[in-house]
Formats: sequence, structure tokens, C-alpha cells
Amino acid sequence: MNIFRFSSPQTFYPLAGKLIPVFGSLAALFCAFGLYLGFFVAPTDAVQGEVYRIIYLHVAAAWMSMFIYLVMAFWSAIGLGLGTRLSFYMTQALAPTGALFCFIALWSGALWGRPTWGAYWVWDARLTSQLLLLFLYFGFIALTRSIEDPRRADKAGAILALVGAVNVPIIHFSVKWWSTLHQGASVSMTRSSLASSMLIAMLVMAFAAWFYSIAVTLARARRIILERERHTDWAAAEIARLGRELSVTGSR
Amino acid sequence: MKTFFAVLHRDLLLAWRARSDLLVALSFFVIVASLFPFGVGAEPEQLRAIGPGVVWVAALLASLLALPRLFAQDFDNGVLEQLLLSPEPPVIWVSAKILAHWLTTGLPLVLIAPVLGLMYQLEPGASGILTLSLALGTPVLSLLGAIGAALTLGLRGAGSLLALLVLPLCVPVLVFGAGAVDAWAGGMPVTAHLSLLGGGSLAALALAPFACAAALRLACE
Amino acid sequence: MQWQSFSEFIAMGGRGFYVWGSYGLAFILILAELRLLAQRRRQSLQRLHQLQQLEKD
Amino acid sequence: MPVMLDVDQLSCQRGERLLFRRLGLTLSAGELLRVTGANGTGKTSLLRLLAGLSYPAAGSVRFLSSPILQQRESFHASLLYLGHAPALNELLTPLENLRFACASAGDAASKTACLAALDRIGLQGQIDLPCSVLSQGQRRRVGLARLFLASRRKLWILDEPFTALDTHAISELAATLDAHCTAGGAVIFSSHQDVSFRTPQRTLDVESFAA
Repeated sequence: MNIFRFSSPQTFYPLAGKLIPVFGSLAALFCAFGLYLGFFVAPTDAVQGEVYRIIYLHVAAAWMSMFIYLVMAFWSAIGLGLGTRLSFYMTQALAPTGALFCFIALWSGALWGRPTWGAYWVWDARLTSQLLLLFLYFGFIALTRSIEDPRRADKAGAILALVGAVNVPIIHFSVKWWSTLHQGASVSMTRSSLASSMLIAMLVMAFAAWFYSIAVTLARARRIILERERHTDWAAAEIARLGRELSVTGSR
Repeated sequence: MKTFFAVLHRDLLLAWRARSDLLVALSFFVIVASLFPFGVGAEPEQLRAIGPGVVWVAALLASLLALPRLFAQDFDNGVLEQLLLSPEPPVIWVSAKILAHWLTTGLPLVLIAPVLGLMYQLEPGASGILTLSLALGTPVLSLLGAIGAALTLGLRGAGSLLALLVLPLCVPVLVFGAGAVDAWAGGMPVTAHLSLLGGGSLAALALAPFACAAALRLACE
Repeated sequence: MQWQSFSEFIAMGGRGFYVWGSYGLAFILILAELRLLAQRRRQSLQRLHQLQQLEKD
Repeated sequence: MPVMLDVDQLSCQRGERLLFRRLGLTLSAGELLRVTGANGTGKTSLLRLLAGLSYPAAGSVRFLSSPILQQRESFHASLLYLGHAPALNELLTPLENLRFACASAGDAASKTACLAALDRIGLQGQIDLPCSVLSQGQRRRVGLARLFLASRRKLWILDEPFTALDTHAISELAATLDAHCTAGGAVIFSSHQDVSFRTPQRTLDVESFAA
């Protein structure tokens, strides 16, 4: 099975189209199941009472924001190395969703912090790294959006994602060291002893977020592919077909 | 290596011919650092506490201010294009330009840091550590900044975009730079901080020119 | 089952604001992203379709 | 005569627009090729592709039968590309600019050689003035002075070399190009003016390959 066959936009486009509903429904299924486990099966936490249930959302979002950035760096390396345009499309398709999860992680972290440690914002190592990661996402999106020539935007974004990825562990290490220095014991999110059902709920929610990201990224990648490959015959045919379809349904 | 010295010599000559630009970056550094006492109050105790952090942030912003100048002029007048056509790999002359940039902006900040140390009532020892940490850390600002400058070359709104790209990456340098002075003030050893800063500079020196050269080739496409 | 009544579920042990504040906004943002995705796709298709017509004649 | 430059199925995309498609040409030593076409049809883009400054959307450019993007350093050692605007720095004098251009391109150019080149292009009076005070024509001449110091470079790619030059300078430049061709080099240039050369002049119209 020639791997490069799937890396050509033409074969990837229909494949992605078929996968989107699959991952979409998986995401919905896992999310519902995760929420059910988290809210109806998992017990009340001895220390934090009910508010700890934010953990399912917060941890899933935090993991996804970090994972997506690493996947972006992976696709960037492939794109710069092999020159496959599709890798650049994937990197740019991933960025907004990564930024979204990053923001959700920060937001839920703050709302969790208020009742638990008395403040919306705590200069905790994880939250601070999360904030800096959000800046890296904004930097990537701003850079790729502000370059007119799409080919330069691809490669410039890829370089930035790689440089960013090299710096993420360094930033995390320095922020971790810095926060223990200034603020005593680092506030661990998962310090309270986790009942197994809590852990399962968290994992299910993480998978839900992962499936969701794949579905959304594939959808965004398909749009980018049509925009960037519009000169090719197959893309032109697809645009014509969808264009007619759009004007027929008249969904202005 | 001929290109290296040719570019280094020319950039230093140009920096000398446009000396006023250097003074602008330097005075920006001093002005920003001397604004804080107006906001925070001038009690020696307080100044000593915030001094290192303020001087480091001011150094970060001053070197950020000087970054667009690194490639913009050569990009506009076509010299960058000719450099990309030189037989030697671009990493060599890119390193020369970054070195020239550090010598003309980073180093002056380091040399004037003791003066700011006085302004913030730092003991001679703390002021010395601050200057040393700046000397070890500012190369990273120039190197990472050069990548950002190359990526945003020729774009509208490049200045603010450059800050958004580069500042998050400079947090570790800021943490260990200012941390070194705090550690010294607290009587703790500073070798860890300074060696991390030095290590960071070496790592950046090894990696940044390659990313920067790639970004420049993109900009001139 | 954890909760005796629906109102107890909403109260979430007195922390309802924070829990539903987090999940609520996350849900809204996810919906917003999906809606934005569909809207941008439609706009992009219209633009590409018009560009195509333009280049044809 | 060995084929120096071989271009095959070249297509160039600028942002959204496809400028030209399936462009092919071969250039052998001693040949002179003029690229013609209205403004905006891709003359400069073609020259930049041939110099290896930008990547083609499709097709290949081979110098001495190996792709230029794979032998970038050795290709650039035998290439002289002069872009639209002369690559000068306003604060430096013509002499400093010329010496830097040669040194950074790896050409050995002593001060006397540079002075001779500037003298030959008619700039001996303005040696110590910063380029900012020179006229547009004078600045172009400083850029063109490199031609006298680039005999080692086989392939010359010149973008609009004749603009803003007076008739005397044009004939001097034409003679230089002729000399380069007879010495076994090759020249590709774009120009709006018709200039007569001793070497037989081939032309390539970019518009005939328009997308």
C-alpha cells in the first residue's frame, strides 16, 4: 500500500469526506458517555465536593491543546522535509481547534480555581504554560493569515510550528521551575485521589475531544484543499458540482 | 567564510554610519526601565525587588524593537536576494548578520545595565550578576528574534506580529535571567541559572540560523 | 445515581455556576466553531465558484 | 556547443494567478536570449525561477543537465543575476557597495579592479559619495559594474539591464554582453528597448505560454 498515494490531496479529499461523519458521531457518542460517567457515576470528591467535575473538561482540553500542537509540528516537519503540500494543509487545519481547546482549558482552569484556591488566575506551572501555548497558537494563526502568498504562508507557518515545538518543553521546564520558586508547592490538578470511575470518565472525554478534533480538522482540511488546489481538474470539477448544489439550494 | 566577514564588516559599518538608530534602541531601554519607579514608587526596598525583572523585560523589548532593522533594509534594496545567490550556504551570512545585530544592540544593553543597576539600588554584586545574565541571555533574544524577523519580513503589521511570535519563546530566558539575580540576592548559587542561559545561547546559536535562513529564502521567493 | 433531584444536579453542591460556566462556554464555543466552519466553507465555495465562472469566459 | 540551461514544462504561480504554463527553452554557451512580454505576464518571475530564487509550480530547470535546486551552491558559483532594482545600500559609497557585492558572492575583487570597473561604467567622479545622492541611472550603473568583474560566471541573467541608461551606456553594455557570449558564456535578459548585438539574438515571448 503506497503511503504516498494517500498523501496526495486528490485521494485524501474523498477519504476525509467519508471519515468526517464517522469521527463526528464517535465524538458525540464518547462525549455523552463521558459526561454520563462523570456526572452520574463518579462519586463526589472527598476534598473538593462537586466542583472537581470540571476536571473532565479541563484535562481533556489541556491534553488536546498540547497534543494538537505536537501533531502540527509533526506535519510541519513532514511538509518541510518531503514538500508534500497536504501536510501544510493539515497543519493549518489543526491550528484553530488547538487554540480553541487551549482557551477552553484556560477558561475551565480559571473557573475551577476560583472556588478551589480562591482566585480565577493562579500562576501555576500548568496554567501558565497553557497561557504561553495559547500565544504560540495565536502566533501561528496570525502569521499564516497575514501572508498573502499561500505557499510562503505554508512554509513560514511550518517553520514557526517547529521552532515553537522545540521551545514548548523548554518553556514548560522554566515555568515549572519558576512557579515552584515563587509560590510554594505547585497546585496539582489531579492531586486528589481519583476514583477509578473518575479516571475512566476523564479518558472517555479525552477520546471524545480527540475524535472531535479529527472530524473538525478533516472538514477544515477539505475546504483548504479545494481553495488551494482549485486549478487542478478534479478540484475544479468538485467546485463546479458543489457550486451548482449551493446555488440550487440557494442557501445564501 | 569570506561571506561571513564581508557581511559582518558591512553590517557593522552600516550600524556605525547610522549610529543614531543604535542610540534610539539604547535610550528606549533606559527610558522603559526608568518609567517603573514612577508607577511603583521609589522605595529602595521595592526597587531592589523589581529591578532585575524590569531591566530584563526592558532589554527584551529593546532588542525586539531593533529586530525589524535586521533584514528589512536589505530585503527592500535587493541585497538580501544577492546574498541568497552567493555560493556559500545562507546559514553563514545569516549568522554574521545576527552577530552584527547582537554587537550593535545586545551588547550596548549589557554595557549600560550596571547604570540601571544603580538606578534600582542594586548592590554591586547583584548588578554584576544582572549584567552577566544579560550578556549570556541577549544572544538568545537576537537569535530567536532573527527567526521572527525573517518570518515576518515584508508583511504588513510585521512589528506587532514579530512581538507575538518572539516574546513567548523568550520567557525561559527572562525567567532564568531575572531568576539569577534573585538567587544571588537570596544568597543562593547562581551557577545553575547562568549555565542554563549560556546553554540556551549555544543551542539557539546552533539551531536558529538554519530556521532563519529557511525563512529568508521564503521571503525572497 | 448521584443526584436525588434535578435541582440538586443543577446546584452541583453550590458550585453550579463554576461547573456549568465551564461546560456551558465549552459547549457554546464548540457550536460556534462548527457553525463558523460551515459558514466559511459555504463562503469559500461561493467565492471559488464565482472565480471559476470568471476564468471560464 | 554544450547545452548550458535546459528548462522543461515550467509553470509559475504567483499567489492565486497561474502566470505561464509548460514553458520550455534550451540555452547553449555563446547564445543570447531576450525574454519579451507585456508587463505582469511573468518576465521577472521567469528570470527569478531560472536563477533559483523561487520554486516553480511545476517543471524543472537544469544547469549543465542537473537540476539547479539540487546543486544550488555550484550553480550560483557560475551564475550572475542582476535584478530589477540595483542591489545597493544607500549609506555606502559605490565602491563599498561593489566591493561588498563581489566579496559576498565569493568573487575576488581587489580595490583597483573595482575602481577600474566603476571607471569603465563612467562613475569615476562619484566614488566617495553615498549612493543616496546618485541618480537612478547612476545607481543602475553601479549595479551593472559587476558585469566587468564576473567573467568567471558563465550564465548571466539580467532583468531590464538597459532601463535608465543613455545611448552611450547602452552600446557599452551591449558590447559587454557580446564579449561575454564570444568568451563562451550565455546571457538571458529582459528588456523593453530593442538593442542590436553582434551575437545572433534569440527571443522568447512569455505571453505565448500564458495559462
